Parts: sequence; structure tokens; C-alpha cells
Amino acid sequence: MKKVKAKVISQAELSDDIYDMWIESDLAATAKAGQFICVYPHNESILLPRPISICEADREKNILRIVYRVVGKGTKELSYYRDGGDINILGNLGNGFPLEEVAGKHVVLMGGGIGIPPMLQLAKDLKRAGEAEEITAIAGYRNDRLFLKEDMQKYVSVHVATEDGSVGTKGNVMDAMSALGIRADVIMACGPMPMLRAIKQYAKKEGCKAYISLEERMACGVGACLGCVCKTKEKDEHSHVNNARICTDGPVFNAQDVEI
Amino acid sequence: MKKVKAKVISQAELSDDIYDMWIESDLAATAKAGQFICVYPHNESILLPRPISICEADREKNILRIVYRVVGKGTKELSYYRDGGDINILGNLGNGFPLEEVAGKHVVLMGGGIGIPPMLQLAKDLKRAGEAEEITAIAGYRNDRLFLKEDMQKYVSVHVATEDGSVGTKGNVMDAMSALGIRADVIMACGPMPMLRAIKQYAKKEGCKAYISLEERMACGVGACLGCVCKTKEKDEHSHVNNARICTDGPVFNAQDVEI
Amino acid sequence: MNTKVTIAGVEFKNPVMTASGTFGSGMEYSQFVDLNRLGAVVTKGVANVPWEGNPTPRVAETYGGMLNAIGLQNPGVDVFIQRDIPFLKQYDTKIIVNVCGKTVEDYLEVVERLGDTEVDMLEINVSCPNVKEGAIAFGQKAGCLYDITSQIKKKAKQPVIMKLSPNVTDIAEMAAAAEAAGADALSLINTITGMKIDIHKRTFALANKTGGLSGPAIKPVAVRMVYQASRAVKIPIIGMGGIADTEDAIEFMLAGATAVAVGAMNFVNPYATAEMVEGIEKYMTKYQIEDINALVGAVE
Amino acid sequence: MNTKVTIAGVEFKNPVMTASGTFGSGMEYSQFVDLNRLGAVVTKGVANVPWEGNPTPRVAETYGGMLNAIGLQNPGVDVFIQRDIPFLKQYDTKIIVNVCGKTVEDYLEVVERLGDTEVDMLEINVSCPNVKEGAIAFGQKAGCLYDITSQIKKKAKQPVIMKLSPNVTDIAEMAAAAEAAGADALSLINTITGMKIDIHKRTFALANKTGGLSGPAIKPVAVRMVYQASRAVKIPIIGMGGIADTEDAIEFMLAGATAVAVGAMNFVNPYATAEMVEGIEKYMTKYQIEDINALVGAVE
Ligand SMILES: Cc1cc2nc3c(=O)[nH]c(=O)nc-3n(C[C@H](O)[C@H](O)[C@H](O)COP(=O)(O)OP(=O)(O)OC[C@H]3O[C@@H](n4cnc5c(N)ncnc54)[C@H](O)[C@@H]3O)c2cc1C
Ligand SMILES: Cc1cc2nc3c(=O)[nH]c(=O)nc-3n(C[C@H](O)[C@H](O)[C@H](O)COP(=O)(O)OP(=O)(O)OC[C@H]3O[C@@H](n4cnc5c(N)ncnc54)[C@H](O)[C@@H]3O)c2cc1C
Ligand SMILES: Cc1cc2nc3c(=O)[nH]c(=O)nc-3n(C[C@H](O)[C@H](O)[C@H](O)COP(=O)(O)O)c2cc1C
Ligand SMILES: Cc1cc2nc3c(=O)[nH]c(=O)nc-3n(C[C@H](O)[C@H](O)[C@H](O)COP(=O)(O)O)c2cc1C
Ligand code: FES
Ligand code: FES
Repeated sequence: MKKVKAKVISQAELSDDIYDMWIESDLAATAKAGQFICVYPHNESILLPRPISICEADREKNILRIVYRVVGKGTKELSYYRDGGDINILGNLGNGFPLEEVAGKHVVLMGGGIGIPPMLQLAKDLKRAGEAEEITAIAGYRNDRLFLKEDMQKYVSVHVATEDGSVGTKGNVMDAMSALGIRADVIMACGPMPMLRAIKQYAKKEGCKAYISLEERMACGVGACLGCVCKTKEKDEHSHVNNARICTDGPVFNAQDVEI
Repeated sequence: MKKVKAKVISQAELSDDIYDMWIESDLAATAKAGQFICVYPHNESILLPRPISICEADREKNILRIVYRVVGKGTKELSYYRDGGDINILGNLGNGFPLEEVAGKHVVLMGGGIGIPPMLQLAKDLKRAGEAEEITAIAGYRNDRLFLKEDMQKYVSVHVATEDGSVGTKGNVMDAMSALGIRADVIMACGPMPMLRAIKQYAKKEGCKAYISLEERMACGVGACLGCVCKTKEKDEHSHVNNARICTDGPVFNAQDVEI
Repeated sequence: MNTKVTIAGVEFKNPVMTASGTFGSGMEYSQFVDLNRLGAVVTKGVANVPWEGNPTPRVAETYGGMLNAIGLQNPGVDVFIQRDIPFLKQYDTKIIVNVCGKTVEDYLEVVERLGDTEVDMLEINVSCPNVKEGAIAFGQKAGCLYDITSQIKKKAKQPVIMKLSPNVTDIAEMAAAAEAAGADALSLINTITGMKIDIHKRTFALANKTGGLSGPAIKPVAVRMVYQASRAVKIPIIGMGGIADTEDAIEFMLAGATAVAVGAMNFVNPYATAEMVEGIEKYMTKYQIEDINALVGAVE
Repeated sequence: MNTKVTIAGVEFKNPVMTASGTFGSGMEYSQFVDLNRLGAVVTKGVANVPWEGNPTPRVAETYGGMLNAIGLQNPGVDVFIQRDIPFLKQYDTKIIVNVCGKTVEDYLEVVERLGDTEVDMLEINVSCPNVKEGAIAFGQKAGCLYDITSQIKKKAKQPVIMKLSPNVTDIAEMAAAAEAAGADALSLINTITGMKIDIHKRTFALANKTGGLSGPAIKPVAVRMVYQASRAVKIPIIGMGGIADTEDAIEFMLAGATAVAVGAMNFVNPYATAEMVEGIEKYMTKYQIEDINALVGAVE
């Protein structure tokens, strides 16, 4: 784990306000699907690091990809970075998705909106490991401005849900799951809280496993400030209370272990 | 007076930590020698405008020149600006040197260190007006890394004083004045406070006029905050106390009117 | 769409004001901002006689803010009445005069002199940290604040705004004391006392050693105090402290301010107040807010 | 060159410490900083029993700073003694344990439990603004501060640092009360109470509504309070509040601090403390300062 000044390799707008950036850094060599990095804005009036999931890591070329939505000052600044520019990042943070849980299973990857990016590296790694029996991805979008779908299709079959019904199933990823009659042994997901809640409930009912990636406001990103906790079912080993740190104990949790 | 986003035309390092920047702005059209502009840093953690004297104004080409020393965060940032970049400026501020005071007189322009820049436009304007009987400039430097001397020589004869004695008279501008036996009817000066004090004293003794450009920490630059005052001999017309605002009532004052 | 707000019977065309001491009497900034657009101009503090203020340096920059120790330099109430009020009367905006003093008598004298002028409201600065004589004590003890407020209320012909100091343990207590003494409105916050040291010269950055911190850096403290004060009293509040743009202005209104004032950020963006007047209208349109008063205290 | 400072008989290899709650018990940041380089590690607040802390969101960003309302989540003193102290003892640095509680008895229990451990000093947090139960009251009334300090001093086996709240009218009075009650040292400032409102959702940015403001934004207030406190007492002061780099550390020392602590800026630059240790040596070389203690309070 280290903080480095890295170089921006390329930047492109993928969809409305959604940007795609490649960064050159040896952090790529050890990055795991589901981990994230923190980006420190250059604008000194905003100090805190911005957590962004690793979307792809090319471990040979030492390059990392992040895909992010512009929502505030920090991500706005990011979207102005140009090729060759400096970017200050801290990584790799958190634990990735548990790849050891998939042998012989049908794994369903679910990404909603700006939760889709981490699913790409996950699809790639699961495919490469070759242990899962089947891998299916379901990606939920607002409208027909799909992003990362084609990238994911290189590794797994991808179903689409759109809120406006313009492509694939109308509705969210859960709607697509039932409409298509997909049955999962293991779900791995990232997306908005209502989606994650629905997945947790579904997994409990169906008796399948679900690993979900959570979000919370962060200050340190490394487990020191206790800013980013989520409620846990059992007492957490580090905190000795029912709180786990999303940045270091997560961001990926077994859905049944957390209160969301 | 207005705040504008202008374009940097060129930037060069003139001497150790001294930079020379040309800016495209129609503020040039009305700029007077001795006036200044305020530059607002892009770095949002430092908010206040930085006052910098107008070194040259090309009223036809609508370009302004500033020459400044890097001393802190704001001027450091300025020194990173490149051709075509944006610069936020407020201008034109303050009153210039009183050009109407020179008819038939021997005017001596005195610039010390980073007080030299405003003398260039002044030399140009005095020369162009052609009313002064004689114009002499004395520029004081630390060492032989002279700057703006050749520019000034295009308009007036320039004598040099250096602290280390490497060029011209060893010492400051006052030393050069006496060493060279120069006698002034009117002095116009900008430079460090000890130099300005010496000029005030000299002018009083010799019975000549001296106009000096003062510096003080500023917040607004436009006369509203009362941050930048200097003590005056008489009650000031605006403040009704013995304080004048350097930004609006100055920065150029008759040396005998201010307590320095 | 209604952007009018009313404070102690005085109607303002919109809630955007200038913070005392950062806008002179409007003359300088009238080059940038059409004063007719503003809810009110709040003037620099005025005393019974001219004040010299503090030695320089009077201002220093800090991270996201600035320190000032102007020391309430002002030309005195006579010049103010002759020169500044007629200037401001040319515009269709309200005039709020900030009043300072070293003793209760000083304050009362200014208040009385202003009684027959066309000033709309008085803002009593009992919270300036930059004057040695200690007027700030009036603003730091609830008992003193109560006393001076009630004495001023007895003499004042215009509605009285008490301007509170943030340099207190309990802002709600201070707000309640001012209200109990009859204040018509409150304004807060004044600057927070701060200090800067030049580590190379090993001297104070300000001649006065301490100064008042203002600007975006202090906004969270100001929002908190406006919130706490607004929950403690019924009288309206004018909020200030680091307001830079429309979003900040709305934040203060949601916290409980009926009007807002822009201080140090005028220095950074001379157009700030005018932009805010427009920005608030846009925000109201976006969120379909008919009456701006619906925003006051509307945080949940 | 001497960079050692001594506080209440405890010698620190240099004046650079971590501010409580921003560095855990050192474990996480030991990946970035060699803890052997630091004067001391000051731990997160520890209570007699585990605390859950506040609901999320617990942190929010502000201009040049941040708000936190962690609510002193901690695993309790037993786990702390078993796990964190042995971890820190691996390093050649001093251990200062920050102690929190809801009642005087809570504090005393922790202080007693730590009495037989290899902890070097205790820092008593009577100034956390983020706990409903009101421990902050201990830190906002001179009388209460005096009482709790003297009770703790009776039980404590290690020297006691009282950590002062900046949310007071008169910091000098508070400093003097703690000293009179026997405190061995003071640390200041804790966070300043602030608030942030999301104007689009019209909700509080923090679940706790208010939070503690820290970071560079508050530095001028912290420097002023360190200066005022250091002039009011003879006991040494650990200064903090927005320290980001060597220049800031020196500024606090000139204001009167014998040691300094880095808080929120660890989050922005995990290497900040180590860089400062080096930076201070460079500053001393540049200005030919033989003994770092010559800097303490050396502003004129
Ligand atoms: C583990 C993790 C992974 C993430 N991965 C991605 C990703 O791959 N792509 C993407 O677009 N976004 C991702 N996010 C959300 C992203 O961090 C925020 O959108 C971003 O921080 C917003 O910063 P801003 O300056 O633009 O917004 P502002 O609102 O100006 O930010 C203000 C403060 O709030 C914090 N903040 C704002 N929104 C969020 C949020 N949703 N979650 C956490 N902190 C927030 C910021 O970090 C900052 O400290 C992730 C968040 C977490 C916790
Ligand atoms: C009327 C006037 C004309 C000037 N003309 C020039 C010029 O032509 N060339 C040049 O190099 N310098 C000039 N200066 C000085 C210049 O303003 C400062 O060097 C500059 O503001 C420093 O900014 P900084 O951010 O680099 O330094 P910092 O020390 O980081 O600045 C911190 C704060 O202090 C203020 N400040 C620092 N030094 C000075 C100073 N000497 N005078 C006023 N404010 C200061 C800054 O504006 C800022 O608000 C002039 C000053 C005045 C008042
Ligand atoms: C340069 C300056 C001068 C000020 N003078 C006065 C004053 O005369 N009377 C007063 O009540 N407040 C005065 N203030 C305080 C402001 O009115 C305001 O309360 C404070 O600065 C917080 O707002 P801001 O952060 O927007 O500046 C002054 C502030 C500054 C920066
Ligand atoms: C996330 C966070 C947690 C904190 N927790 C504690 C704590 O447990 N005990 C304490 O005394 N102070 C705590 N503080 C206050 C800091 O120790 C410090 O006094 C304050 O943040 C000012 O310093 P800074 O501006 O460098 O952060 C905390 C601060 C932050 C930002
Ligand atoms: S962000 Fe600090 S503990 Fe997770
Ligand atoms: S800088 Fe504000 S009055 Fe001159």
C-alpha cells in the first residue's frame, strides 16, 4: 500500500458524465478485482482522497483503469486530467471479491450504474481462473448509453437491464435476473444500496451466497479514522463492536454479515 | 476597473526567481505607469489577490507586462503559467505617477530590485510625452544579473548600482546618485522601504519633489477593506483620519505626505 | 416566485446582503455590482468619532481564509451621515449601518445620531475581536450582551440587529440573551479570533498579533452557530461566515438564516453578491420553490 | 543538534506526534511511516468498555478541512491493553493513550486500568464534541475541568495531559484551571464544532448533525489558542490543529508549543509526520538553531 504520483495515460468520456481513465502505475501489478484506489485532488481546498474502484488492471503493462461518474468537485477535477498529467493515488485498498468461493459454481456478477466498473476486472479474473462452472453478468443502466458492456463481453455473457427499458429488460438487475430465469450459486455485486439490499434478501431466500461491495464516506481510506464503518451482524474482530471498516475490512462483504 | 480572465502570452525567467510575463487584456488600453493589477491564484486554498505593478502596457496590441519575484505560494503558481493559459486579473488599480509634474524638470527614476518594473512604463511614457527636460534612471540590483535595464535604455539613460559592486556603483540607488553627482528636480521611485525613506529624506533636504510607490498587504485591492493603509501627514480626505489607502489613494504618494 | 424576506418589519427584495467591513459603504464595489440588485448594503462599522484603526499589517492570508485586524478604522458618524447615507440613498436597496464603540455611551451616541436619518436598520457590533478596548466583552458575556442590547433598544429609532461573536462557549445562550433584551434580529458570525506567525522572521503576521478569521474556512462553524441560534430564538437571523456562492447562501438559509451576508469573498470575487441573487432564483426554479421563506430552517 | 523535548519528565526524541483518533494505534500508518521516527504515537480515545460510536455518515469534507463525528468508537480498554500496547511497544517511540468517558467514573476506570501498563502518558479527552452524553461539558466549564483533572490526577500513575476544547470563550481560563488542578501538560486544540448541510437533499451531511472541524482551515484558531494558553500557564503544551507540514509545526512551536501533533493531514499525506521530523532538522540547520527548545514560544 502506498501513495504515489502516477501518470494519466488516457481519458475519455464513456457516457453522460461517466469518464474512463487509464493510469500508469505499478500498483496494477498487485491489484485485485474489487479493490479500490484513492485519488487526491490537486485543488488544495478539497483535501480528502476520493475512493474509486479498480475497473481493470493490466498487470503486465502496469496500467490501471478507473471509470467514474462526475458528481462533485473532485471528480470534476479528475475529468479535466489529460494524457501525461499527474495523478496522486493511494492503493491498493481494501479486499477484493473472494475468488476462492467459485469453484464449480454458477457465478452471477451484478453491476448497477457506476457499480459496473469493478465487475469488469472481476469477470476477467474469474474467466482466467476458469474454476467457476458458469459466469453470467447482469449490468443495469439508466438508458441506452451502455458502457463497459462490450469490454465485459470479452470474458463473460452480459445481460442488460435499463431503467427506461430502451435496451434489455426494463427495470433493474434483479428484474433482469427473474425475467431471464437466471439462478445463481454465488452473486458478486456492486451498485446502489437498494439493489444491494434486494440482492441480500434474494440470496437469503434462495440460499445462495452474495458478496456485495459497499460505499461510505471515507477520510483516511486505510482503516485509521473509523469514518467508513458499516453495521455488522457479529462483533467485528478489529473493532470489538458491531462495526466493520469498509475501507479495510471491505469494501466487499458477505451480504449476510452486514446490516444494510 | 474590472475582473477578467485573461490569457498568458509568454513567460520567461529574467533573473534568479524573477519572471517576466505578458498578458493579453484590454486593460492595457487604459493602464497608467505606476498602476497595478491584482492576480487571483487558481489554487483555491489561497484566496487573496496578489498585487503586481504594471511593468509595460502596449495600448495598441492590448498586452500587459508584469515582472515579479517568486516569494510564496501565489507567485510560485504564477511562475508555472504557460503560454495560452488562463490568468485571473483585476485592474487597473491605483493611481499612477503624476506625469503632469515633470514639465521642464530633470526627472530621476529610481527602482530598487523588484521595484524596477514600474519604472519601465514610466520611462516610456515620460519619454513619449517629451515634457521633461531630462530623464535619468537609476536601477539598483543585488548582483550582476541585471533585468529590464536594456528595456529601459530604449527610452532613457540608465545608471546601475549593485549591492555586490559587480556592476556600476557599489551600493544602492542613492549611493549611485551621489557617486554620479546626479541632481534631480523630481524623483519617481519604487523599491524597498529603506530606499524610499532615504529618498524622502533626500528630497526634503534638497527641496526636490519625490513620488514614491508604496506596498502593503492587501485584501480587496479596491479601497473597501481598509487593510492596506499608510500613515499620512494630514488627515486623509476619504478616511478622515491620518490613514490613506495604498490601493486606491496610492500606491504612488508624494513622499512628504506619508509617514514611512 | 417570491424572493422577498422581511426582518423586523423591513422588507428586503432578496436575502443577499454585504457583510460589514468588507464592502465599505458600497462606493467601491458599485463599480462591479449594481447595488439596486442587493437586499441590503451593510456598512463598515461607524463610531461616534473617527477611529484610526490598528497599525499595519492589518490583513494576512490563511488556508481558505484570511485574518484581519483593521481595528474599525472609520471616519466617524458625522462624515458618515453627510457622505455615505446620501450615496446609498441613490440606490433602491436597504441600508443597514454597523455600529461600533468602546463604551456603552459611544454606541448610544451613534444610535441616537442615526435616529433621524434614512437608515433602515442598525447592526450593533459587539463582537469585534480587533479592538484593544474590549468591546468584544459585550459580545462574550450573556449578561453584558443583555445590558447593552436593552440600553440600545431604548434609544434606537430603527430596528436593532445584534451581531454575535463566535468566540463563545454557547452561542444559543448569547442569542437568547439578545432576544430577551429586545433585539429585533441577530447577525452571526463575526470573525473567529486567530493568529498567524511568520516562521522565517519569527514575528506575528499582524501588527495586532491576533486578528479575525473569515472566509470559507470558517463556514462550517458559522452554519452550526446559525443553526443553534435559530433553534434558540424566534427573532430572524442574518447568517454569514465564508459565504462564497449560491450553494453557501442556501446552506445558511436551510440552517435557519432569513438573510445572508457576503464578507471576505467579495475580495475574491467582486461580483459574488450579484451572482448569488441570480443563483438563488435559479435554485428556486430548479427545486420549484415558490417562496424563498420556505427555505429558512428547512434542513431535516 | 538537539531535537529532544521533555514533557512532565518524559523525554521525546523529537516533538512530532500523532493527533488522537487520526492514527488508530499506529498499526495502519506503520505501512507508511517508521513509527521509530516519531516523538510519540497518541492513540485513538479509549473508554472503559467498547463504544459503538455514531451512525454514518461520520465524515464530511469542508473547505480546507473536514468534519468528523466518529463518536469515539473504540474496542474498550481491555482489548486495547492486550492488543494495542504490545504492538506499540515494538517501537522505540513513546505511547500516549487518549482516554475518553461519559462520566468521571468512566475516566477513572480507564486511568486506573492503564496504571500498570507500559504507557508513557495519558491524554484526557474532555473535549470531544461528538458524544451526546456531554463529556464536552467537562472541557467547557472551568470548574468542571478543574474537578475532573484533580480526580484523575489522584489516580493516575502516568503524567496527565488535559486536552482542551476550542469551543470556549476563554482558552486561557481553561488552561489555568487545568494547571491549577495539577495537570502535567495540556494539548490543544480539539476540533471546533461545525455543521454541513446538503442543499440538494436538504439534510445534514453528518448523521450526528454536528461534527468536529479539523484540518488547515482551523490552524489560525489553534495557533492563537496555543499562544494564549502558553502565556497563561507554566506547564508544557502539545499544539495541534491543521498542521500539514514543517512550517506549520514550527509555527505552533513559536506560538508556545513544546510538541506538535498531526491530525487530519495524515489522511491527506500519510507520510506527513515523518517528513516533518526531517523538515524540522533542516529548518534548525538553516537558521542555526542548536536546541529545538529555543523555538518554544520564540515569537516576538
Ligand atoms: C469503495 C468505493 C469505491 C468507489 N468506486 C467508484 C467508482 O468506481 N466510480 C465512481 O464513479 N465512484 C465510485 N465511488 C464513489 C466516489 O468515491 C464518489 O463519487 C467521489 O468520492 C465523489 O467525489 P467528488 O469530489 O466528485 O464529490 P463531492 O460530493 O464534492 O465529494 C465531497 C466528499 O464526499 C465524498 N463522497 C462523495 N460521494 C461519495 C460516495 N458516493 N461514496 C463515498 N464518498 C463520497 C468524497 O470522497 C469527498 O470526500 C466509490 C466509493 C467508494 C467508497
Ligand atoms: C502595489 C503593489 C505592487 C507590487 N508590485 C510587484 C511587482 O511588480 N513585482 C513583484 O514581484 N511584487 C510586487 N508586489 C509584491 C507582491 O504583491 C507580493 O510579492 C506577492 O503578493 C506575494 O505573493 P505570494 O503568494 O507569492 O507570497 P505569500 O507570502 O504566500 O503571500 C501571502 C499573502 O501576503 C501577501 N503579500 C506577500 N508579500 C507581499 C508584499 N510584499 N506586498 C503585499 N502583499 C504581500 C500576498 O498578496 C498574499 O495575500 C507588489 C505589491 C504591491 C502592494
Ligand atoms: C476586512 C474585514 C473587516 C470587517 N469589519 C467589520 C466591521 O467593521 N464590523 C463588523 O461587525 N464586522 C466586520 N467584519 C466581519 C464581517 O462582517 C463578517 O462577520 C465576517 O468576516 C464573517 O464573514 P465572511 O467569512 O464572509 O467574511 C469584518 C470582516 C473583514 C474580513
Ligand atoms: C477522525 C478524527 C477522530 C478524532 N478522534 C479523537 C479522539 O478519539 N480523541 C481526541 O482527543 N481527539 C480526537 N480527534 C481530534 C484530533 O486529535 C485533533 O485534536 C483535531 O483533529 C485537530 O487537529 P487536526 O486539525 O490536525 O486534525 C479526532 C479528529 C479526527 C479528524
Ligand atoms: S476511511 Fe478511515 S477507517 Fe475507513
Ligand atoms: S486592499 Fe482593501 S482597502 Fe486597500
